[in-house]
Amino acid sequence: MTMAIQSTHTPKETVAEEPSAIVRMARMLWADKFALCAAIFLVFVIVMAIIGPTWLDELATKQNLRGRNLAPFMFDREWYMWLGADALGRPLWPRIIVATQNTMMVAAGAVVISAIIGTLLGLIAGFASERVSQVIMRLADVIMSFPSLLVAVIVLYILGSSILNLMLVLAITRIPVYLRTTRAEVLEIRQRMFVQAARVMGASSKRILFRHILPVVIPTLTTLMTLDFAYVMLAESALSFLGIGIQPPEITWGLMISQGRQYLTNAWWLSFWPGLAIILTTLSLNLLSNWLRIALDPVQRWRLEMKGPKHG
Amino acid sequence: MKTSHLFGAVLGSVIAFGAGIAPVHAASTDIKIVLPEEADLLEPCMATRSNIGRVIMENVSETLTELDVRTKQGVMPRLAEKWEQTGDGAWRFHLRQGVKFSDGKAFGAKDVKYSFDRIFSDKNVCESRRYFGGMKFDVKVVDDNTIDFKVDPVQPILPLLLSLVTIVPEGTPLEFVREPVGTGPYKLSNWTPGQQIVLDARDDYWGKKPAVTKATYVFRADPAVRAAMVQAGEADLAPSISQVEATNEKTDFSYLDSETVYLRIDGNIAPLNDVRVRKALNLAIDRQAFLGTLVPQDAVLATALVPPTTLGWNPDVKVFPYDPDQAKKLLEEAKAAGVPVDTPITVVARTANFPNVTEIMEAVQAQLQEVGFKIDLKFVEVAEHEVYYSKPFKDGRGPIIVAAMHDNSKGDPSFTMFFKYDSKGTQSGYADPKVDDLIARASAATGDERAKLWSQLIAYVHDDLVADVLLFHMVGYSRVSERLDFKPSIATNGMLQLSEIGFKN
Amino acid sequence: MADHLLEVRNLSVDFHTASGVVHAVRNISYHLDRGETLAILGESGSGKSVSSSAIMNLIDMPPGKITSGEILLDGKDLFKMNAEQRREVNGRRIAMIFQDPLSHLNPVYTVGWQMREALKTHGISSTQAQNEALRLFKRVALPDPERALDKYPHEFSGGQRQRVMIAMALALKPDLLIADEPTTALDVTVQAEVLALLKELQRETGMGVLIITHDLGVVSEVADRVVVMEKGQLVESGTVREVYHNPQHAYTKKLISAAPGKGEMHEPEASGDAILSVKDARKFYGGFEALKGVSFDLKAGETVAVVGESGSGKSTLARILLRLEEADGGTAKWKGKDLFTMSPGDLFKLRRDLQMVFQDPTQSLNPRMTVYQLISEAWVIHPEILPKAKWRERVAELLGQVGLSAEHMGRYPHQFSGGQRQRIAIARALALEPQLIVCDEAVSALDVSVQAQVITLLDKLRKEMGIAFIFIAHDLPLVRDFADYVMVMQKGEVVEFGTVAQVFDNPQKPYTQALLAASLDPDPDVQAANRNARLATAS
Amino acid sequence: MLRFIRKRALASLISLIGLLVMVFFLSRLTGDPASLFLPVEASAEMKAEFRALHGLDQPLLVQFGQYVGNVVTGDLGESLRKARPALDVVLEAFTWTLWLAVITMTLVTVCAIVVGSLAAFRTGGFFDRFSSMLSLIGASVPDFWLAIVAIVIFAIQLSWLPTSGTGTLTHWILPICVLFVRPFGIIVQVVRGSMISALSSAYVKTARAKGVKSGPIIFVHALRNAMLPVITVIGDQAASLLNGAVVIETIFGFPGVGKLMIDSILQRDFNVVLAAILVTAFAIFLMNLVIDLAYALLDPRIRY
Repeated sequence: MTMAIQSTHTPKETVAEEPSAIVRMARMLWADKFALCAAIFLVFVIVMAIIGPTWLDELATKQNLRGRNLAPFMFDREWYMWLGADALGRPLWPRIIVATQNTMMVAAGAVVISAIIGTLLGLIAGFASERVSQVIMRLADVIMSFPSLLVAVIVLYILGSSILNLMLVLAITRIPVYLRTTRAEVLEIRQRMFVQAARVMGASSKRILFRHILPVVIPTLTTLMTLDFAYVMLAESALSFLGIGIQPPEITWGLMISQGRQYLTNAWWLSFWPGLAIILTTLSLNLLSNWLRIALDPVQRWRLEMKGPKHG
Repeated sequence: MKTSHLFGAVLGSVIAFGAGIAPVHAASTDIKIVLPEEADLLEPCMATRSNIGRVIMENVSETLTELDVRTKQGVMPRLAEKWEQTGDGAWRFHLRQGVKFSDGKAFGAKDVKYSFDRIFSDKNVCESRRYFGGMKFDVKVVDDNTIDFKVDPVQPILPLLLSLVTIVPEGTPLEFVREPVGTGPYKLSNWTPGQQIVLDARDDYWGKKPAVTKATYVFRADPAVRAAMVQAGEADLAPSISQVEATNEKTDFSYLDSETVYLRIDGNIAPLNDVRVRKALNLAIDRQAFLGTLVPQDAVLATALVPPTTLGWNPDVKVFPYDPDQAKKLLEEAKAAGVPVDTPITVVARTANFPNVTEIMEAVQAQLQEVGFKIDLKFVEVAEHEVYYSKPFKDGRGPIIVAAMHDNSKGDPSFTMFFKYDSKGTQSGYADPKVDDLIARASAATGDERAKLWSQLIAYVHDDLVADVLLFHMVGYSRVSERLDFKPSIATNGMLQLSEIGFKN
Repeated sequence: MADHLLEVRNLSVDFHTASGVVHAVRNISYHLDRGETLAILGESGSGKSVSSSAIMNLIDMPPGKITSGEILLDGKDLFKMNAEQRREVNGRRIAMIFQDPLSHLNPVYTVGWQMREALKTHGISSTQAQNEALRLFKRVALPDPERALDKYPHEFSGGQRQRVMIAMALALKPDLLIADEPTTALDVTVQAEVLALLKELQRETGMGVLIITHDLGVVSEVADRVVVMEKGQLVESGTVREVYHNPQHAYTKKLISAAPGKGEMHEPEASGDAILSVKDARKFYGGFEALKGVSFDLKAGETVAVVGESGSGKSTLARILLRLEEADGGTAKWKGKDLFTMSPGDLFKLRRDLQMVFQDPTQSLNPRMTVYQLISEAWVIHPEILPKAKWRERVAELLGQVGLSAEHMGRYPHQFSGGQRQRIAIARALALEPQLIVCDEAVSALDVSVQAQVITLLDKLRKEMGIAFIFIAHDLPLVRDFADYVMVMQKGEVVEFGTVAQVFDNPQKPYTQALLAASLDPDPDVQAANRNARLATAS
Repeated sequence: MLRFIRKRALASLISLIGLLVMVFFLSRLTGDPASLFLPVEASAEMKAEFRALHGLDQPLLVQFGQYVGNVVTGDLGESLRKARPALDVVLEAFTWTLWLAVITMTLVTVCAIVVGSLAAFRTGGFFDRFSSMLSLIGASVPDFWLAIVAIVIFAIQLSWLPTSGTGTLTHWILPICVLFVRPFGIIVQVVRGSMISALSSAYVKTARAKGVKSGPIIFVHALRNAMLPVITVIGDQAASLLNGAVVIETIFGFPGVGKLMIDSILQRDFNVVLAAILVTAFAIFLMNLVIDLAYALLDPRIRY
């Protein structure tokens, strides 16, 4: 930090030193303690999603009709019983961890698929002729006003219920979001001077789109994707809750809430814990997305960098 | 357009704010009933469907006969006073006199004939028509109060069948109606779709005046909510609540609800075409363990697809014991005989088909896997379930078991056996000549002979054919406000006679 | 010591930024009396606006922090007042006008509403406010003042908006008017009018005026005294004449010497055929004719300056020549081929010969590419120019040519200063070895001292490489030192075309004369003479 | 203006036609309404009769042609299950949803603007941090989870409010409160962000230089400028409410269009599904027009 201060006083013809991107991001993350906690929590969730099923699948599916709806906080029992057990006596803690994988996979898959397709279409719509652009935009309108439940029922009926198809359903409904954002950004960026400069050099449309415009759009899209991840997770749980999403014996957090619903009055923990898992994860994603919005914006970045090490 | 009414209704609710949620009818003879789902229609000829029947069957629309389930007296007179079988198998019904429809018209034989004609009209698809599949009716009005039914083939249980046919006045549109007119003790006075249905007692009813003067039906999908409403005094009667909620002895009553849960086996496909495999399926399931856990304690383990109150129910047929070792042995035997027992079997179940369906099916899956079956459990929504459940079955399908629930509260197995076991039955997974023969003979028989044949069939299907995995005769729970005098019965599932409800003190 | 109207004593303000604490101003002191005009002169980053923000209580704290000093208004320290008292001072005692009136006027309210608000905030009744607003609009000579009150800011021209700002500032007859770069974004003729209006109003009201500017010309036109700021410090102060004629500090000297328009004028030397021959170029935007038939020739190694005020069509000309937009008529023969109708293949080849340097290097350089990527992109697109193995070497060479060093290759544009960025942009244009470079206001956004450096660089390149330039500018003095020919444009038409000497020394058209007259000379004596001459012709 | 409306209407019409075509054909690929309407024991003949009665036995293209023909004359067909015009069924449900959406969005808008503006005024202050956390949590909670928790607490445990359904005003409280949470969380954040940039804008500086008080600076100068992005988000949120808060309506037994939609989809009541889509699409089109008008009203630079 001391160096940086000096740099403002260094002679004119030298250039400000800058730490590498990773170090910068790490510093900015450190500066925002909420985002830091969120990031740590999300890393934990991702690790659980990866190792959870292989590690705990057996525990999570072991039924015990005599220990059904076991209450939580019985700390004298095995650790996995601390959050209680479900209607088949399966311990909730391992079940939530095992469900992490499906929940995360569906959301991640849907976000990635919709982001890729939406961004590509958005780039085309922003750069192609008015007519092509109109066709794409009307298509986006159609998808936008297509009730997502109907999409779900149609896709799941025709293709069958599976994780992949559920991803597809959610991805379809989210494409317009990326499409519109990307198009709006492209329309703005293509007017910028550096794009014109590239055209003056003779750069092809493809080069301009992918080399000049896309990198500028990506921070916005990253932020959007983080936010959308949370949205898709909620949408997935809502679908599972309505019984047209993931079907047992597969599990997701949304499905767990749905299954616990009938025991609400006498075994609240069945729905409560998975609900809490959803809240914490979406909250973390929202926090991280807010942080990203600032961290990736050169104009606002100082807010975080300023808060960095206090004795700079 | 009705929109303006609705704005009015919403405004009305603003005014009703003052009323709050306090029970407004605490001491009156008006009651409120909370049902799980609203009827799409209130069409009399669809009254055999439970969500319609619970509102209008015998309340608004009456039938010629009525099956008594409380005192087990069999078929009782309602709009018909008496009936007899004439020589050639035809039936003559003598109708009650002085009966009036709620629109003021007098009831007579022509209305009965019209009701029958309407059911068979091609302007509608009345559900009750399904009970008369393959029959030729010749309905003749003898005089105002006498009517002859000549049916080909001869129907020994015609009086029972007529308990399913609601009578509408002559001139009722052939298309479905939404405002039924009937001879019952109540008339429909208000129906606000999505909100409530109101029945008011009629002054000019022919029979005994019921205690309940006005019944308001509201609809809540969530069983916990229904139970809570009665508890909070928001409603007086919730005919079905979940077992979990049924904790109060004073208000919560269980009843055998005529629904039978079973696993329908498609016996055409290997390895399910092998009887040892089917027996192993049966032996692998610990039915007893479900009772009091996922299935109500009072549920009855099933040995037939019809409940014990049904004609010809066979007490000698015993439930398969839980014997995983035997099941494993049978599977090994079958394997040794070249049966591909390792083929994964798909178990298809319907979401929200019956209470705890996911948990029950997951438990069943676990138990079957325990003895060595490879089970893919698949939950589908209602439309897809129907594709697996009913014929035509898909070509090239793998071994499929369908979890389903069957309802027969009519007292006679003929409403079940043909559909589920006959080679031409729409949900039948078998083509067994002996079964076909027994069904044909039993359907045509009367009296003890009929009961005996049904008993034989039930034993054969269960013990020899091992046609399916019969699980439970389910139990329903009703929550009844303490001010009401009402006990639910096996009929409560499909019919809720307001006249059976009284008030304490 | 007698009380000055305003006295700033030992003011220091810090800002907390990403790279640590920046001392925006350090220990500066100045004063201002009634009826007097003080100019604060400085380039970007000098901290010249900070003290005025401190006076108006406009510094956001944090990130700003006033670390020392006091500001006395009629002897009373503003910093000792509470927020409510400061608010009362603002508008009533001290008013302020800003550089960019479009963004400083609330876009969603009518200017009349904003005028009345200023009055009503300080306790003037609605009807009175309405009358007063009307009177002021008349006073600042806004056309059709009654209707102007009901218009929104975007419905005015730049000069009119500044008049609105002035009217609003003067609403409560303040004792002190702070004008922060009040004419920077305006055309020279409009600038002259606005400055004249300010002086006139000052004479009427006797207020003190604190004018903040980077332009020596503005200083010499309006100020009595000047303080010069550099990097947060006050380096020189005195009367305008003293400072101009006898600068003490090295920085002041540099500033004065960098002022354009005093060097040798070029005489065109190039001979031979024209490489570019534009005939009757036309461009329409809807029904609006932006270019009404422009023609000129350009020989190899020659420089044509295109000068005109906003809306003259000079940038449109650049854009159609580079095919960023399509011309609607005319021809432009580049070595015999019409580049308006060229096939895409030919156009692609042409891109090598014809390059452009844009106004704002911050925007014309992709922020997410390194200097190496920016420059070598030329060879990615036109691989035949240079084999990949030699790229690094050549980038280093080009950077050297524009006065940067090879080690800058891996950096990103935002790590450079404005002048350095424009050098990178020039290096990028050079990478294609062009024969003609179009500079669209290429130095307008730069500080005066940097402007001079960039112009020197361009001059060097022209001499060494024989590159021809089309140099677009709105400022006449700027092109005087650099161009061979000057083309003056107004409303899409060429008003006057001639060698530099012809146009500057002997302008033929009234518009050219007006432009020249409106240009402000940094020498206060020359400027005073000009002004008197202008007044003489006007009356 | 009229030209603008016409242009927008045309674009919407094109999308709507595309939507109808897709829904019409795709939904008919998802199974047979006859076997859903009739009991499983019903004979094949009965099912055939049901199909004939509703024209479902015709080739798809013929069905589509007839449907389009009817739609043009304003007839959206009969519900396959309810023996009444699909449009009546939908409008009835839509009225409920409309009320719910209007009340909720009004509350959300007012609360979010006040909270967001105050948070933006003192960025980093206690209120800002508190409301930011609150809004973030609000935007993160699954509404169905919140709904069932709210029912358990307020209706079942405390018995303060009715569990579900309609009838009195108290029935509206829980659904509105639950629906309030997520849009509120989202809009507060947008208001805050938008207000922060508006408050740091040049014209606010001018206002401060004029001596304008903080109140008018926030709510008169900055707010009106900050409203444009806010209105866009309000529109998005309102649109999703108008589409029917399916889960909430299901849980609270609220007879709105979302519940109707899911029921009709599951029962394959095609005509009702199509009518519901048409009605909501039209309502959303109108709402977008209103939003465009609001843009023009708020910002004089926008003219159509």
